[in-house]
Amino acid sequence: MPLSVQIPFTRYLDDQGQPLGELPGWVDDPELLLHLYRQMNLVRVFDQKCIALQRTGQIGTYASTLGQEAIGTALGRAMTDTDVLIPYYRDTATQLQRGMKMEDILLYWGGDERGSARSSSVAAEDFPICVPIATQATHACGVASAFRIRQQPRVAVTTCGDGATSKGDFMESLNLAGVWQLPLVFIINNNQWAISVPRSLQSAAPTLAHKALSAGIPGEQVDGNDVLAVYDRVHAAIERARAGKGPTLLECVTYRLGDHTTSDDASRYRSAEELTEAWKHEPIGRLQRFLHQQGLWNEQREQALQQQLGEQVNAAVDAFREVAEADPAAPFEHLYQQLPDSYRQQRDELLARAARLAGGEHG
Amino acid sequence: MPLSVQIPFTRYLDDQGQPLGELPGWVDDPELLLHLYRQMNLVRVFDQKCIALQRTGQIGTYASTLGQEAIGTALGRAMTDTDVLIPYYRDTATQLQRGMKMEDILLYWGGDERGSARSSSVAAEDFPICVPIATQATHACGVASAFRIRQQPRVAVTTCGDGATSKGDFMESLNLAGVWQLPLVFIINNNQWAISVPRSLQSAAPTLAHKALSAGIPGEQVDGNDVLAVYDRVHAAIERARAGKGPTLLECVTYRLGDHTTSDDASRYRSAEELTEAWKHEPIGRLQRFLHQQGLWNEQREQALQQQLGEQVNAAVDAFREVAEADPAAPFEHLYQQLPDSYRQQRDELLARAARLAGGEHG
Amino acid sequence: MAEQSTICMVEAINLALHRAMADDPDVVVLGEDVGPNGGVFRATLGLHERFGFRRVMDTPLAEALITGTAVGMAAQGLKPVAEIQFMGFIYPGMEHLVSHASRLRSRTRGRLSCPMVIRTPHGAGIHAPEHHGESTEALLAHVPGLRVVIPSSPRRAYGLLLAAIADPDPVIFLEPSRLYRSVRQTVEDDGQPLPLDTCFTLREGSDLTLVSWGAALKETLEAAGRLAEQGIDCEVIDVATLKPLDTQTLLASVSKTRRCVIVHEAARSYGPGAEIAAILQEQLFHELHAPVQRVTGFDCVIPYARQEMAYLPDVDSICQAALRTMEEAP
Amino acid sequence: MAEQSTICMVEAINLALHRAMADDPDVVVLGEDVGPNGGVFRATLGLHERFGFRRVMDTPLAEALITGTAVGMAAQGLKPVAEIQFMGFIYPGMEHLVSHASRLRSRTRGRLSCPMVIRTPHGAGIHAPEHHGESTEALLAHVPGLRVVIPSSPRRAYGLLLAAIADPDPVIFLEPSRLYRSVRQTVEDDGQPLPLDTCFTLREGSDLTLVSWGAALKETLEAAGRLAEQGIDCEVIDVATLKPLDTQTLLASVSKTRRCVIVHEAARSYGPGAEIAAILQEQLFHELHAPVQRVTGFDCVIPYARQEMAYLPDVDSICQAALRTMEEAP
Ligand SMILES: Cc1ncc(C[n+]2csc(CCOP(=O)(O)OP(=O)(O)O)c2C)c(N)n1
Ligand SMILES: Cc1ncc(C[n+]2csc(CCOP(=O)(O)OP(=O)(O)O)c2C)c(N)n1
Ligand SMILES: [Mg+2]
Ligand SMILES: [Mg+2]
Repeated sequence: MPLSVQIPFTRYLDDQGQPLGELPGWVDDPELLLHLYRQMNLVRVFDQKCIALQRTGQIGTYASTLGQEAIGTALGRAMTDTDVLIPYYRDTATQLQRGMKMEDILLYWGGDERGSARSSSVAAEDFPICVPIATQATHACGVASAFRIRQQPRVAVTTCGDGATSKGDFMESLNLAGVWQLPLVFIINNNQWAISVPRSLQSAAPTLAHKALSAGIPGEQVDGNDVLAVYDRVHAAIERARAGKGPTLLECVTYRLGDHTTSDDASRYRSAEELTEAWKHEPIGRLQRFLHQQGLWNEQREQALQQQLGEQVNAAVDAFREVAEADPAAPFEHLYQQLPDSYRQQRDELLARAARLAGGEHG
Repeated sequence: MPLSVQIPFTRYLDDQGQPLGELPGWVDDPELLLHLYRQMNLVRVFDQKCIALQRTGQIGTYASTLGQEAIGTALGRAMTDTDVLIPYYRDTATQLQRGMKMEDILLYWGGDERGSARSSSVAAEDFPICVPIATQATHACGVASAFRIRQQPRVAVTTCGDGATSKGDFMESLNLAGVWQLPLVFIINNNQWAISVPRSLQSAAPTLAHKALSAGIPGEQVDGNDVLAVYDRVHAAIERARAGKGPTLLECVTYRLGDHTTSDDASRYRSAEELTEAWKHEPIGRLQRFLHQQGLWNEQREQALQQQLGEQVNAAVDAFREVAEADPAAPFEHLYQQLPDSYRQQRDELLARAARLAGGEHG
Repeated sequence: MAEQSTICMVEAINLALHRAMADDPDVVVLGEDVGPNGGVFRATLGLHERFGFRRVMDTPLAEALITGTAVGMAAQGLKPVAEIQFMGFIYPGMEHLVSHASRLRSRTRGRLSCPMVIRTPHGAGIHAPEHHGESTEALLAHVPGLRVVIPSSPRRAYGLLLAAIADPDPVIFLEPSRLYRSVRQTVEDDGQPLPLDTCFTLREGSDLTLVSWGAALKETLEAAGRLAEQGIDCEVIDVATLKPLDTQTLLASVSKTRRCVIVHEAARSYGPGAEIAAILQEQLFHELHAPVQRVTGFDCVIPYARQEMAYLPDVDSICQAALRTMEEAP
Repeated sequence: MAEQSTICMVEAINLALHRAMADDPDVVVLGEDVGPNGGVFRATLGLHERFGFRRVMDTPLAEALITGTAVGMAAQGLKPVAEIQFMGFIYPGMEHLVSHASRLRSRTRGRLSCPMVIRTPHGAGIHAPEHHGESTEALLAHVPGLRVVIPSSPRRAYGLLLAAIADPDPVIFLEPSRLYRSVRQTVEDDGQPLPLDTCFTLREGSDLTLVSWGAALKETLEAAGRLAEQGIDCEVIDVATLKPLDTQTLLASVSKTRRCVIVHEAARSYGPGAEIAAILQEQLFHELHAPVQRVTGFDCVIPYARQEMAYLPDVDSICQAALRTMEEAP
């Protein structure tokens, strides 16, 4: 029989937004609470817009964050400006919180590399979205190693999905972070599905936080739909890393309320009942009810917020639409720092093909 | 702080061969005990011969099993004929116990692929030695899956070193074995060193058996220098797998008394004291002392055994020396089941080069 | 009589998988999302329902593991057909392809072998995200002991996949995703494999040989049509199996036409076209009227969707190269 | 004055590493056994003692991790020099090389970059175990965004490694293990890099161009000597940087000699020689007197030690190809 090990699990609010016990001291800061609430709503409004833009052919395949807004929002907020994010592709919430412009995020999903170029000054050293699953974890090891080598009090934070925890890169990275005691926080967004593969077929480990045990580092679970819990635990892990106490693995337990991406149809492989049940735990309503109870929120404020967010997102979409065409030579301009002479002819051929395409010529 | 978890550790005999408590029932079988003792000695005599042959240029780089004879011997004995071994390169002891001929093992280390061709009938489906670290673990998953798919009561057993546990393949395999509940036993030969990298720099996990926790499978440690303990636990793990109860990870704690391979000089990176200390725990003397206590062994028997083993090994070396030259076209004969026509010319070129080499012609 | 239907390539692949699994209990399928979801392109649709979870296995997310597990299964005599979700995700499995799948037979002098298939979508042009448009077949074609096959029509996909599954050695089966649903053909479900190791001549001609494979054959055939209008009679060859390469068909064609243009999506330098050009000039030095030309993808990172199409060889580029080739005096 | 000493290639590499680390605090070294052990070939000898564990890091045994960690370090502006113990163990890192190291600059349109070096022993002929004799440089040379460099003498190893470390983009530095200790040269420790992207002309000649790189240059130069005795005046070019390829030097030489033989250890088909042959025939179709010939390793698995030497291009094969090439009338 596998040994049974109790992994810590943190939740502060129940689905109704009722505190389950004493709340951490920082919860007394209404500004922070309202910021988190506003930001989670922004993520959701923006997410819905992205899906609409994809449906109308204005951007390409897009990975929705529906139901997972708390994780990235709390995470982005807990990081300081000097920390570095090494994200995966379902990190819109984190990127927004890191100050990335919505139009850049739209550019990226719209199939334009410039989306990963124009980061905010905060995110200037952040990694771009990583598509090959779990590889970002090793890059995070490198970033955290650089901090260690240079003895900077900075922290690297990397994210991934539940599926990603099965890939060697993830486990190799946890292991290195343990041996080298890197200033590195691993966040798992366990949304229960890796496309159509359920969490139960991904690993027989009782929790994904158990993976930490194999690397000799602390691992814990947190209710990923409770933004207070996520913020509290991420913040603690980041400050622990900053203090030189090493890495932490944090599994945020949530649910992917949307399809995997806009190319997917989740109804093929999961039941309507499961989805209905999952909606009961979603994070925005939960925080909203808590704010209501605290007297920090009401219907009017809600309406004003939604109106404001809608406008903000629409403005970003306008800005996205106004971005100038990309330089057709860009694929060669950014291949090496300096283009070798022998590549000039190919660049010219590329320009000719691009011109034909633009001109609507044959082929 | 990482959670502290107690991993089971099994040891039956102390360094003096004194039982530490009650011994398992099967220890009452003198034939088995004497077999294990004889076999461990064979491994050591053969190992010394291999090193001598390497030093005199008769075989190539060779990986010694000095001090680790108990693990492979016990493991090979606990496997049945229908089980399949997926070994790594430090598995001479296991291969010998699986009935592989010494001359085949010499052929392999002598740089001849035929060493992996002519297995014993027992080992007919066993994998050849695997050089790329930890990759064999995934092959073992495939073998075990085949057993599962065909519903055969067979078990796959794979081995690796302590260093190998850091590589993705190992952890991906543990994880799959857990989800699919494969009839698969993972044996770690933790000899404390991966070439010059000590166990402590390989992982911060308190034991390597902790890796099992990340895959939701049972993990345990055993004194790898106590052949009784290894046999007992490996046997239990194999029969557990055969009974459909899933995989086990067994970490055998031992010490690499030799250099990493004949190309290595361990005195560059580890202290003489550490080595002297480690010799106190080596497995053959321990079992010998136990057998003495049990009245199963004496000086005369020892001398006869050593003489006999020496002769056996010498005979194998003679047989190895008498193996005919390999077919110079072999690299093409076994590339595909049938050589594509377009390869015939290259095969002829290879034959021509080989003929020039054999003839001692220029270049 | 075998059933015949008008289907697209991904349906032909699905048909071949159903057929192979029905005919041979040793055929098993594994990969990410190949089970109840039927694969992200639906190539494995219905297999899970029909053959059960024991033979149709959703794996954890780990391509080295998928590839290595297939090696282990194949060594046991199963015929695993593993799906890698996109060619851009095949690289974690490279160690198993280069160091094991291709070598198991040689390493054991024939005692063990590796009759496995890796299927994966190949090529750009479907406006998918980054890494979903790779065409790095050259990396695999360079590896001794592998076979590399790329179909270019539903019928060839059906027959070549059956052949790949039946083959006693490891086969990388690259499926041009741009063709998955864009062409329909009648395909007879007759269980008949097509030969591996053979190029297919799709169009006979006497002036010029156009050599291509996979999705780029679409533009290549279109170019042949356009060139015909200009009085240039092109032979079009679908290489289909890049490794081992059927040099005979290629040499026969080019020794007839004496001119050759190679078209492929992969990056040019150290790309698959180089080998074909090198062989043609080696073997047909005196016959060739013009240098063998290559029209290819570029030596840059495949651009994201917005600039993706400019990366692909277009009909104009092919025609231009053909015309340059024709300009050379005999 | 810079110190000058007569050293072998692995010592020259060690010298360059010491120099680079002393000159630039951003240079760090990581890999398996690179620390107190100084590397299994002793290339990193003394670095750990001199620069400490913070800059000279023994890693756990995981090549994907080593490669990916180097990517992360490089994105932070460090200049990591990672050692992969043998080229046969580079494959687990392929995903990071193909999908990340080569693309980080392009992906971020220059915001981040990847100035890293992967060093690894290259090639067969030292009677090491299986997988210790790989020469799969073509797999890397095909990848846009990488540089691939192979030195062939202690002096070039010193200068090219300094250049590779200083380069703002990822460089794969392949060290012919057969040359590690077999040749000695005076090397001045002057910190001067040699140019990347440039072939080196090792011997001038007018009748025939021999093109090679790495350890195979030994036999190539020997062949040139033997051919000279027969009155054939060979030019010998060390490609040195395979990616990006310095086509100019190659074209200039072959347009002078009009005949070319390419020699490499790697398997022939889809190997690096194909690209060079393809370019030469494309660009110099009318100048060439004879087809470009390739003398290479074979399209089989590199044999174990006993049969290893027959796999390698030998002086006779090179001479034979050269003579065949010379037979063609101008
Ligand atoms: C190496 C690799 N293999 C496969 C894919 C295709 N793929 C994209 S997302 C995905 C599932 C990921 O699931 P999870 O890690 O749980 O993250 P989620 O999308 O659920 O947030 C797969 C298989 C990929 N991007 N990279
Ligand atoms: C993928 C890979 N990387 C590197 C090597 C080189 N190498 C051979 S043995 C070894 C150390 C292995 O140590 P461990 O797993 O502890 O096994 P041991 O040799 O100690 O039994 C290394 C790094 C290899 N064979 N394969
Ligand atoms: Mg998920
Ligand atoms: Mg070890």
